Amino acid sequence: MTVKAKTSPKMAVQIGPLKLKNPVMTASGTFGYGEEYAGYIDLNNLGAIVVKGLSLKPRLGNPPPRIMETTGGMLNAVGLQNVGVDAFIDEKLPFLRKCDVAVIANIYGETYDDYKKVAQRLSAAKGVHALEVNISCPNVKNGGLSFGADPKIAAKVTSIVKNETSLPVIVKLTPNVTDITSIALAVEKAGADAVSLINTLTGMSVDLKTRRPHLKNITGGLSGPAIKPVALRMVWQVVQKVSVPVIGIGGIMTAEDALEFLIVGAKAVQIGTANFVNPRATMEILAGIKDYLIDSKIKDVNELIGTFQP
Amino acid sequence: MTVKAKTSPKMAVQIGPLKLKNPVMTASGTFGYGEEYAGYIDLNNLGAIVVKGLSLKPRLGNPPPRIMETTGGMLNAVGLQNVGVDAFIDEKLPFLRKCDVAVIANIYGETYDDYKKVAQRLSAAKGVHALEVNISCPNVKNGGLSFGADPKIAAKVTSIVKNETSLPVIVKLTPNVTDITSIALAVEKAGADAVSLINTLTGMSVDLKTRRPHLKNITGGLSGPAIKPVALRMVWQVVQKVSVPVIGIGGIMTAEDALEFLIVGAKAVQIGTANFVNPRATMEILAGIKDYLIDSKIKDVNELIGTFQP
Amino acid sequence: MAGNIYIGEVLENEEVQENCFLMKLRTAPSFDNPVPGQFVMIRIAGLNDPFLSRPISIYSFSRNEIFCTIDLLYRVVGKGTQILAGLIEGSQVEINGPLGNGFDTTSVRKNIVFISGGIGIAPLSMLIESLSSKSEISSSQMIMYPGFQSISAVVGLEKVDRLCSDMNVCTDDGTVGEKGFVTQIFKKDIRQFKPEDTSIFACGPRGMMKALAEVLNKSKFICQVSLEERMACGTGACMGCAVAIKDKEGAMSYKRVCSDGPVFDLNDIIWD
Amino acid sequence: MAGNIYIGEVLENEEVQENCFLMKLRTAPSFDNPVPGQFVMIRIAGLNDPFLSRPISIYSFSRNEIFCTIDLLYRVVGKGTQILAGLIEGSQVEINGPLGNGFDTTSVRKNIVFISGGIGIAPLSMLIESLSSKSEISSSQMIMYPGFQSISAVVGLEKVDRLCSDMNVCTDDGTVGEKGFVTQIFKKDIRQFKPEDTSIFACGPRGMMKALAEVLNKSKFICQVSLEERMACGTGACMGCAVAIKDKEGAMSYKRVCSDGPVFDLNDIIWD
Ligand SMILES: Cc1cc2nc3c(=O)[nH]c(=O)nc-3n(C[C@H](O)[C@H](O)[C@H](O)COP(=O)(O)OP(=O)(O)OC[C@H]3O[C@@H](n4cnc5c(N)ncnc54)[C@H](O)[C@@H]3O)c2cc1C
Ligand SMILES: Cc1cc2nc3c(=O)[nH]c(=O)nc-3n(C[C@H](O)[C@H](O)[C@H](O)COP(=O)(O)OP(=O)(O)OC[C@H]3O[C@@H](n4cnc5c(N)ncnc54)[C@H](O)[C@@H]3O)c2cc1C
Ligand SMILES: Cc1cc2nc3c(=O)[nH]c(=O)nc-3n(C[C@H](O)[C@H](O)[C@H](O)COP(=O)(O)O)c2cc1C
Ligand SMILES: Cc1cc2nc3c(=O)[nH]c(=O)nc-3n(C[C@H](O)[C@H](O)[C@H](O)COP(=O)(O)O)c2cc1C
Ligand code: FES
Ligand code: FES
Repeated sequence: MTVKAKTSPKMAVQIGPLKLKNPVMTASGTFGYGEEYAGYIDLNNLGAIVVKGLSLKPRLGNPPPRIMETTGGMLNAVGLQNVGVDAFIDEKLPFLRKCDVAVIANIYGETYDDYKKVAQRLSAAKGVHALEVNISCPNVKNGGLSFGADPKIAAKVTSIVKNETSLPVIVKLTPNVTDITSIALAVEKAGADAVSLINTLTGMSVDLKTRRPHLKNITGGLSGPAIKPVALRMVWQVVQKVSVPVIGIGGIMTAEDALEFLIVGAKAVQIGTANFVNPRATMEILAGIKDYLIDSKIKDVNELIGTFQP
Repeated sequence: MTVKAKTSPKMAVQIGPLKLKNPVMTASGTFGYGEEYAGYIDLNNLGAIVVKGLSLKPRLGNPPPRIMETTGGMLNAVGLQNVGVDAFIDEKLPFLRKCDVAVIANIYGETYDDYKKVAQRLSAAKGVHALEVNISCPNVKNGGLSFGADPKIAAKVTSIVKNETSLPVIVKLTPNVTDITSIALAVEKAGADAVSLINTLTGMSVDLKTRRPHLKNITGGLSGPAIKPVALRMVWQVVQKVSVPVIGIGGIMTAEDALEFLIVGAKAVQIGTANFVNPRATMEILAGIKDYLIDSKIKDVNELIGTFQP
Repeated sequence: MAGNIYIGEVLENEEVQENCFLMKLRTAPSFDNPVPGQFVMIRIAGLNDPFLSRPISIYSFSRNEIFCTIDLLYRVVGKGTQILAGLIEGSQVEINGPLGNGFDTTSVRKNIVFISGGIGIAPLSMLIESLSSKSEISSSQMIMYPGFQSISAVVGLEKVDRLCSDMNVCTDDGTVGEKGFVTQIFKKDIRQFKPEDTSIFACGPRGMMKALAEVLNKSKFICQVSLEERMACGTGACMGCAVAIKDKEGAMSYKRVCSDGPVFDLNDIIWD
Repeated sequence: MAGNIYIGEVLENEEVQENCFLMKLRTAPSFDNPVPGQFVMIRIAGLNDPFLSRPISIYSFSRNEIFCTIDLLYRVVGKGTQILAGLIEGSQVEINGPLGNGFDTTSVRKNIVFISGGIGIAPLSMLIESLSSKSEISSSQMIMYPGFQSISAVVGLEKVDRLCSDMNVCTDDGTVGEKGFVTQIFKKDIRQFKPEDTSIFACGPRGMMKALAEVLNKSKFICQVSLEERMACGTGACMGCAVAIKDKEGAMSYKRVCSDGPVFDLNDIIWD
């Protein structure tokens, strides 16, 4: 057996104008505002922290029950409970500013104007490195579907945010659509610096004792390893169509899962639900990616990205 | 404790013009032509048998590997390998005709004309009780999407089949769409006697050793309990919109799963992937539904259907 | 008192009562000393079915120089607890803990009343042990009302029995102790306790807590209750375990059972 | 010989070689007598992770009046086999079997050659036992070529050792027996065997089978091989375990390893 020289491979990746130490970031809504996991891992070792979705005003969120386990995943209908953009800047950002890690603010609005104002305020604050625009949330005005299900509306949100900020803008796509590539192309054209996908698949579950939904909100977002095959397929489809960087999200639990996304062409990955069951998941995934690169004699993670052989 | 009188509840359900002994049927492609499971269960106890998708000509199917396990599910890209409609009628139907069970032929075409001819031949054969029209298959002419992703095309396929047959026509919907209710409404308007949903979600998975897809076909259909929350949500959405019976499919492994579908309003359920891991799944589900009805003092399964309290 | 991830080795896992198990886990000495009312999230590493970790209160805790021992008392109610029950000696589990804010014992009053429903005895047992070890508290101050469905469900009284001066076991069906819901039995005795002089600690199913709130009816009793809610993360990140709470100004907001609780002031809880 | 669902109780589950386990299962007497080459689909009832059942060849089988005993010899290569390896005595598994079409032994020729790669020894061991019990077959006719990666992988020779007149163990690294791939070692000896007088039975990884096909090169040898393919149902329903096969007229079609096989005539297999 030859002893492998464990020279650490280069891990930095570039998401448009945003440079990340490594391709492993956290997914919005699954990592709080960072602090919650500071006791478990060294936040500075993350590629980036994407914080919980921020709205203009603080949001109470949906009444409980909000979560339910499913086979290989979970449903959530948290309803974007968050402190609001101003409290985030005042109370949460100072902690994150002290970390040496890229901070990405996930933003959410009920109207075009909401998106505009949230983007404005975050762009004025110090310590936010990029915006991730969540267009996957249900919008009552649009027939129960979401901003993200219509290419025109998705593009409009994108250009509104782009106009307000000089920060890199990542647009986060919903999987609950017939053709995710058409949405991806639309937001790319509207100026998105990158796209991230997927958000949760809409699902539901019923309590047999009461014949009521397990979630007070009736439906919720399905996340976790159950959705990984769908996420990977969509990422691969989008990678083939757009030229901006694609961030892969959905059911990533292990380094192997993350590697699949990188191989099909994602420049980075976000770890979501995995944090809940294993608060150290991001670090284990990062270590596993490095090991794979070393074993495969690849010196730079960028040389692995997109090497899929269909 | 009072002794429960185990008087068997009434289980018959009506799918439009088609009367079934009970609401538990098998899902196409997961139960062969029935024979494969005759040693495991008494086929006569099923609500119906839906046979493997039939095309006009025999189909070789896709090259292997065709399946891959995922968390809580599996991907398949069998590619509709089947004996063709004529061989089905000659070789497989005689066996099924001897059973006292409703036989539903799942049909598939690459062109409108294919659907027409397959429907014709099956309608002329004795022993087929209904047609289930699979419009969820990729159609190259339609930009890589499927017949089932476009309400107009879905409606056209439906009326073509309706014109050729006096058998009840069930249209099977794909979940890979933004708004499944619009497709359901379109096929209802075009004359469908019932709709069944969901078919598989499109997914993929990558072999890290070779950086090739696990499936030769690259993408495949995701089935199994992983998709159940999505299936249940879609069934509930469709039930609220259409007035024809809805058949629930997707990740049903247990009686509890089946009951969730019935409660949100499915008139019947199809059991798919569960047959693979437990060839007796249908019978266990049927027994479990009966037990639930007895425990809940419900004398007829139809009194349970649609009793969801959102 | 802050959570972290540990490997726990099963030392014992015994069915102490029908469907009720006592699991002794051995873990690293770096495990923080828990406060009564804190809990752990437990799972089998790598297993995706069940998918989420399960929250279980710490029933008892001890340490020596080389390891810590965590006792969990749990009832088998579904898949997750079923799998826990199947673990044999030597099996490994992953534990995240200690988590949450336990009971506040900084200023307990003269009378200390414990009210539990079913397996809700678990965190109270640790609390009673902990209070008993305080020199300023004597067993004569401590009165316990443990409620169970039936005699076959009585569990977790071993340690607390000799620590409380008064044990008022009750069962819904009267098969042992007084017959009736524990909140009703307590209500019969309530005149014995002067509200200003009494601290109440309670843990049990939601229905019991709500009944208790009605019994106390915003009197001057101080009542700390430990709540249960479905959890995903246990660390405050997912916002999944929300409970409606009134703040000082009376405004409603959703607090996290895992990290704002699980112990809350009964008066602050908004019932629906 | 037709499959059905049985509960199997683990009687023994021993690591007989690094990462290789021998599991003895006790099951109901109604389990059909298997033919060598048949297999079972095995899973833990109710567990969704891993999700699918795993196909494992029957290594040995016996019955008495009250129960049947099924032996499985398996290598731990992933999650499913890892979980099997963790089962202790008394655990229960669900088995679907016996499945597939085993080896055809109706007209074996004078020389009987067995070629195995790794754990592919499992079905051949049962085949050799079965042939040995036939009065018309003597051990002098039976020649075995078991190949392994290394000495630490040698497994499953206990029973066959004394049943074959000739044992040509080989390892890829030469740590025991001859050094080289088993197909190469067999090739060196091939002149000893007259094709018309020889029946070959083989089981091993795909690469080995393909190499064997090249060695035999459509000669008059009759070679039955047992193939492996990922399986979902094991019963012929899902069409998942396809292998490209030439029919009499030379046309290609996809056959199911589970129910058209797993044993095929090597000459009929189309390699890609
Ligand atoms: C802070 C906290 C401490 C707890 N301490 C203990 C303890 O010491 N001993 C003990 O036996 N149990 C305790 N529980 C409850 C325990 O977490 C649940 O019984 C367990 O998660 C059920 O898992 P399961 O897979 O067996 O059941 P499931 O199949 O998940 O559910 C079975 C039933 O239990 C209910 N349930 C599931 N999860 C919870 C939950 N988190 N809280 C309340 N009900 C739930 C479900 O609604 C369902 O009715 C505690 C819960 C919390 C939140
Ligand atoms: C008819 C038949 C008989 C078999 N008999 C035996 C036996 O007696 N002893 C034994 O140890 N193994 C046998 N196998 C192989 C065994 O089924 C696989 O090793 C097992 O399914 C792997 O499961 P896993 O979850 O541990 O690994 P996974 O995590 O599923 O996979 C690990 C690796 O094994 C490969 N693999 C997975 N499933 C199969 C499969 N069905 N066939 C071939 N490779 C596979 C994967 O591609 C991967 O490289 C047999 C297979 C078949 C089809
Ligand atoms: C509890 C929870 C809350 C979430 N909140 C947000 C959010 O605020 N904004 C957002 O864009 N995505 C949110 N998501 C979606 C995740 O960021 C991620 O896209 C999704 O969960 C799929 O990834 P996973 O399977 O790794 O969790 C949330 C997911 C969960 C489970
Ligand atoms: C191996 C396999 C083959 C299938 N073939 C067909 C088919 O021929 N026609 C069809 O309409 N659906 C087919 N399906 C889809 C199923 O009928 C069902 O809609 C889907 O698998 C979801 O249900 P399940 O999760 O219970 O399996 C197939 C599914 C699988 C897994
Ligand atoms: S369980 Fe996640 S916030 Fe409480
Ligand atoms: S495994 Fe299903 S047909 Fe062979």
